[in-house]
Amino acid sequence: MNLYEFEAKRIFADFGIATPPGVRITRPEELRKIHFGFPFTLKCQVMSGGRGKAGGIQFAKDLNEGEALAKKLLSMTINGSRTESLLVEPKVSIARELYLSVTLDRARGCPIFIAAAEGGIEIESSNAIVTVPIPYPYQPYVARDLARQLGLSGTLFNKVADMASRLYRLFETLDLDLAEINPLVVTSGEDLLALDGKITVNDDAMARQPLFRGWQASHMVDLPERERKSKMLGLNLVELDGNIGIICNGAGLTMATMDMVKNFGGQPGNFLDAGGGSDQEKTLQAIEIVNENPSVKVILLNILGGITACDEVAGALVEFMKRNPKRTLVVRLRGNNQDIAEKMLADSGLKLFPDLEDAVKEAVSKAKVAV
Amino acid sequence: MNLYEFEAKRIFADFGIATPPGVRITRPEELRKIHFGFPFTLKCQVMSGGRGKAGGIQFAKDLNEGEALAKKLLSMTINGSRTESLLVEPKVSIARELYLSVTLDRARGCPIFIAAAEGGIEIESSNAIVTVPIPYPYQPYVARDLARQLGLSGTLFNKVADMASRLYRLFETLDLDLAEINPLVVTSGEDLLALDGKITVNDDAMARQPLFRGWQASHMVDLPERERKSKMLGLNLVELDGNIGIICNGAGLTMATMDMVKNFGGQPGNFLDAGGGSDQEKTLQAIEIVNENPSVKVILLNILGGITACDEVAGALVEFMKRNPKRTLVVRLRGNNQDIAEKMLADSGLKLFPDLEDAVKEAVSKAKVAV
Amino acid sequence: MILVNKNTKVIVQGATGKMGAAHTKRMLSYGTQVVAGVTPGKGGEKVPGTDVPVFDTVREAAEKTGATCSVIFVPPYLVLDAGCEAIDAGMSLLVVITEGMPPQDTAKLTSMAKSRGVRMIGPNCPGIITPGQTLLGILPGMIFKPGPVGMVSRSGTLTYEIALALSDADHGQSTCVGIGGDPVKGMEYPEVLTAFNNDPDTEVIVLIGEIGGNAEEEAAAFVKENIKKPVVAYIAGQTAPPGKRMGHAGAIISGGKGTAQSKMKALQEAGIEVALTPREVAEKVSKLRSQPVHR
Amino acid sequence: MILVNKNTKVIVQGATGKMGAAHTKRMLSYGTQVVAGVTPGKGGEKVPGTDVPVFDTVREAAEKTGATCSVIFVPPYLVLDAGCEAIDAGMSLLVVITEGMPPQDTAKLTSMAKSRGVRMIGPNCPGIITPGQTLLGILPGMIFKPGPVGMVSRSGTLTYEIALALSDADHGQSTCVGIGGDPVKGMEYPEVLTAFNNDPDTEVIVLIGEIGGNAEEEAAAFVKENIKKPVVAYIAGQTAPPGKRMGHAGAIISGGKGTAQSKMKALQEAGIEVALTPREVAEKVSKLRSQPVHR
Repeated sequence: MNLYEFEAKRIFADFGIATPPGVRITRPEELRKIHFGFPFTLKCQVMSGGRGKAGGIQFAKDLNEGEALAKKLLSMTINGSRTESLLVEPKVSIARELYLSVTLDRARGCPIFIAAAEGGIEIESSNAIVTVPIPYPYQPYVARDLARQLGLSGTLFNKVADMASRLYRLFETLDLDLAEINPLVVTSGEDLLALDGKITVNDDAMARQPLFRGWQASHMVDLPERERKSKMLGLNLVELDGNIGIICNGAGLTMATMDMVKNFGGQPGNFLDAGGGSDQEKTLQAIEIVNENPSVKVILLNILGGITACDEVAGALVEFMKRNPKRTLVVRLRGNNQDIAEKMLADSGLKLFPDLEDAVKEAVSKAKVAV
Repeated sequence: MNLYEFEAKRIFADFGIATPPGVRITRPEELRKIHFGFPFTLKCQVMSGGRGKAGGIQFAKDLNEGEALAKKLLSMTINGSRTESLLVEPKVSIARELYLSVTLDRARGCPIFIAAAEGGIEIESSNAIVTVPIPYPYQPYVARDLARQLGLSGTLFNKVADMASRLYRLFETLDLDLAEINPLVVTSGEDLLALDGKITVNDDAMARQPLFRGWQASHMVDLPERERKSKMLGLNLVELDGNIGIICNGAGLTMATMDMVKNFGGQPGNFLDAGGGSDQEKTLQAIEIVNENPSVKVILLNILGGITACDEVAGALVEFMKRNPKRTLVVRLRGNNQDIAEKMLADSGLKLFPDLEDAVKEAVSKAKVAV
Repeated sequence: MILVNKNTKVIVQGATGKMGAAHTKRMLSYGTQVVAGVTPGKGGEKVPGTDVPVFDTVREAAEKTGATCSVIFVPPYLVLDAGCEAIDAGMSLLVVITEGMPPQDTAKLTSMAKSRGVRMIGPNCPGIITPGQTLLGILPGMIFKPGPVGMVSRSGTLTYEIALALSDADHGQSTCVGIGGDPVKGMEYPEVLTAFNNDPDTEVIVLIGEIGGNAEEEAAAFVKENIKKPVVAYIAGQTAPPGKRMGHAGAIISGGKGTAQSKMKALQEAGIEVALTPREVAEKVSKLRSQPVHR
Repeated sequence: MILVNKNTKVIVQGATGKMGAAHTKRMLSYGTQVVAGVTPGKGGEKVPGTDVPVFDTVREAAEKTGATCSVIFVPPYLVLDAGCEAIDAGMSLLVVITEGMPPQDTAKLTSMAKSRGVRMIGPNCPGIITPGQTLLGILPGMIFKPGPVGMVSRSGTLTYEIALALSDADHGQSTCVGIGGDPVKGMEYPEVLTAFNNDPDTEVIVLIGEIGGNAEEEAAAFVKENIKKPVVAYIAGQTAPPGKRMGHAGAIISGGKGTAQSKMKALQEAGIEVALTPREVAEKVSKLRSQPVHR
């Protein structure tokens, strides 16, 4: 789960990471109650990246200009992401910018510091970055090794090391996937300020983080409706442009099925991994949610029953066909309790494919007819 | 620093360790506001051990008896320790008693669980104890290994393991030397209750534990006045029965000097380790505090200057002799800046002993004359 | 075969839960020597539907049975504790089936395992099977058969699909290791590939990957340098859109990195045969087995 | 000599503090190769009053100077961090002078050091000296002289007192190790005794103990089993009252345990000569050196 900038900054402040004084507003009139002096900064609170380039950050030199800008910004949608509110901050006097983040490094299998002696950058494409793997248990010297690699010295060395330690504590305490300060600003008074920040909470850990209880729904606003609904049901749905709805058990198999559909000339309408061990009810929910997509002409169900039992899937199919007798279904079922499933579906007229390629070819050809 | 039982129990409760409902009272009349029903337990809040044997725990069957007992208990002194208040608790129905503690194991160099399948025991002399060393970082399985060694099973296994984990978290979080539940009671309803508890906070860690800020003074009530004063000054004073006041730098040397005084027929009046690197002011404070002890006839100052400079000590001596011209001093000074010190003291008439044995013999013989 | 064989003695942590009990039964019926279950507070019971004794702690289970491997089915937030317990009790191999373990917990557990010289497979993995001998985890045993193909995969059901294709084409398997779909995990490709390279029973290696991260790119470089046996690879997610997590926590193309195309290119450049469908994996194995290649 | 010699390259953590700077100067004047100081934020400066360069991190100091030992003077609550830094930067010996380190921090640091094969002396110790060669810590160098007596002690100034008596009687020292007065610490008696036993320069060992704990009792048993060289012991606190902490955190008789009498008895029963005064230590060493004993 990604947090909005204003949320990330509140959390930074709780962990002793200084941020500019800021006020979140949802109506232009609220600007009248803010007394930062001028100019001030107005920033769209959106989930997507590229906000600056899209014009989502503006400076106002007086209240009139501020209200006009606020009105415009509050109605902006940036890279598909709706503006939730504005964060208003005084303009900061910047002596220098840095980049600082903590994330999990897949290759090393541990958290790492990523930092750069320049800020506001696209970290993926920067050459100036330094990385320091973070051993467990943590001690602050790791942050000092980072500060040294950044080429810092004196007071700034100590301040950046201290802030990096705080950022790691936050990352660990709140089970984050990413804690990023970009840019980390050195003010003309040699103080550090997190001018912009990004926090990504690990989805699997959210249930043990009381702070984020109930946040999930309000942070999926940019997701298409059916994807949001799936997430709440514990299903992994990704919608695509085609007309063949794909449902499998297991992420790799779902991707492989999707790839085969494309390879054999079809167009996948979605990726839906119903997960391992789904019972009749969950399987039915999965089929229904794909069925709700008006672009989908054919539903291709591919179940290789290991932990998922084929008879549970067959039960869901029987119920679905009762409700939607006209929907074109192509079903491949194999594995645990396959024999029971076959008996259950014997009277339905539904042909069961034991082989995946045969099923995919059938789905592709049926979809072409349907178009 | 040792805590009172009522303080320990509040901390237990904060860490999810169940304790009986309890009220602390300092006047017998306060009993009237408590509505536990009868009988209830009255327990002297004292620093010393052996409270039960000394009659410091009583049961009252009604309010009248309670008030009479409270009056008596509130004025009790147990093994030299004044009763600070009473803890009043309902009487608990006990199915079984256990012992559970976490402490630091010197030999293994790590924290350990100590537990026993019987409670209320003198753990130092019990044969039934089990111990489990606690690796760092902690994981709860260590507490389960303990529960297994105690021979527990079923629900009780899980409950005791959970409580042991909580006790360790408390021990680590608050920098304790000891966290003890004795007895740990299994009620007739199979619930666990910490019926009595002891917490010893590590003195060196107190400055980083905000919870205990300012507690020190109120927890040294049982110390003799000069020992308390020394502690606040950062001096290590232990008063003894004799008439030779001993001041040295370094704990081992102070003990060795004390032993030699005794070996050569003298009676040490105190142990005072002025610590390493003491300057003139601190050394003067040390001599003055020993001087305040009316039993002391001779002050033996033994300084082997490594980190402590002899000239600082000489400065303190000059000042002290100015204030207390009649006090008998025997001084052994050797080490860093010894030459400067000798010059500073050349006119004082004070003889400086380079050899420790000679100085000790002199002090012993002077003390005999003084008596 | 690698890592496990018919003599491997196995405990199951979380054996009395629904999934743990069901798979303990399935492992037993496959022939796995499941000698103990571990569930705190249930010591003295049996794993439901079996004669396998349950102990309160791994230490006790290990002392009483001589087990050296643990298959872990406990809930996600308890895996770190359970894994540390298994390591401290002397297990030499952990197989973590549990899905949804917070990755920072995984990082802590793998660091602990590495420092103690313990091997770990998973989390979020189907386990490991040496066909005809033993099965640790949730793989459907009936799909596999003994033979000379070593399999290593980040996926679960996709692995079964490809095993099915191999078995149908009469290419049995020496051992199949599902290393799991999480971004942070225990054994990675290189360690498993090395084991297959040193295993006299393995002739051909099948590597199954998917989008996200760069483990396959690193595996390609590793194969080029270190692996003498022929390798066939398959990468899932060739048509996956960027920025979307495709089921597995680790399966996401971010910042233009981790695409199937990048992986397939790296693998091909390392001299690895890349198949486009599960069936094609079996076809390429057939070709290799009839015309042995030596690098 | 053991552990350190004239070639030992030393860094000082906390070198720019009052104590760190003063003792860096004293170590240098003794001949110790202090090659770097470390104080975060003071990189580029010199240790006050010397030409020793200061670095921001131990890693940088080690890379630039090749140092292998660190003497630690940082404030008590920063020792754990500083010690872990030194271990991670590849130091093989830590000498922790700082007094007042919380013992749970010490336990964590020693466990880290042990798992990485790093030796640690202290905390709350005077350090180590190989007379005529090198001095790491705060011992007054002028008291010591080279010779065949190996010294190991839980005390500071008492060690100097006994070294003085030995030097006055012309019994120089091979190496003197002050292991420190805290209850939890790095090197304990057995490890130092073993090193002396294997050291060709050491003829006689002097062990200095004090009340509290049972390290001396364990050392006695260890000597009996493992040490071939003659040992003279001295225990401070023969007249200490029970239940009172005598200066050192570890020096307390509690529950009737840890008395000097118990220790002296154990040592004597292990065939160790026990002296009652510092001067007697020198006398017993004289006797042993004129009539070598072999166990």
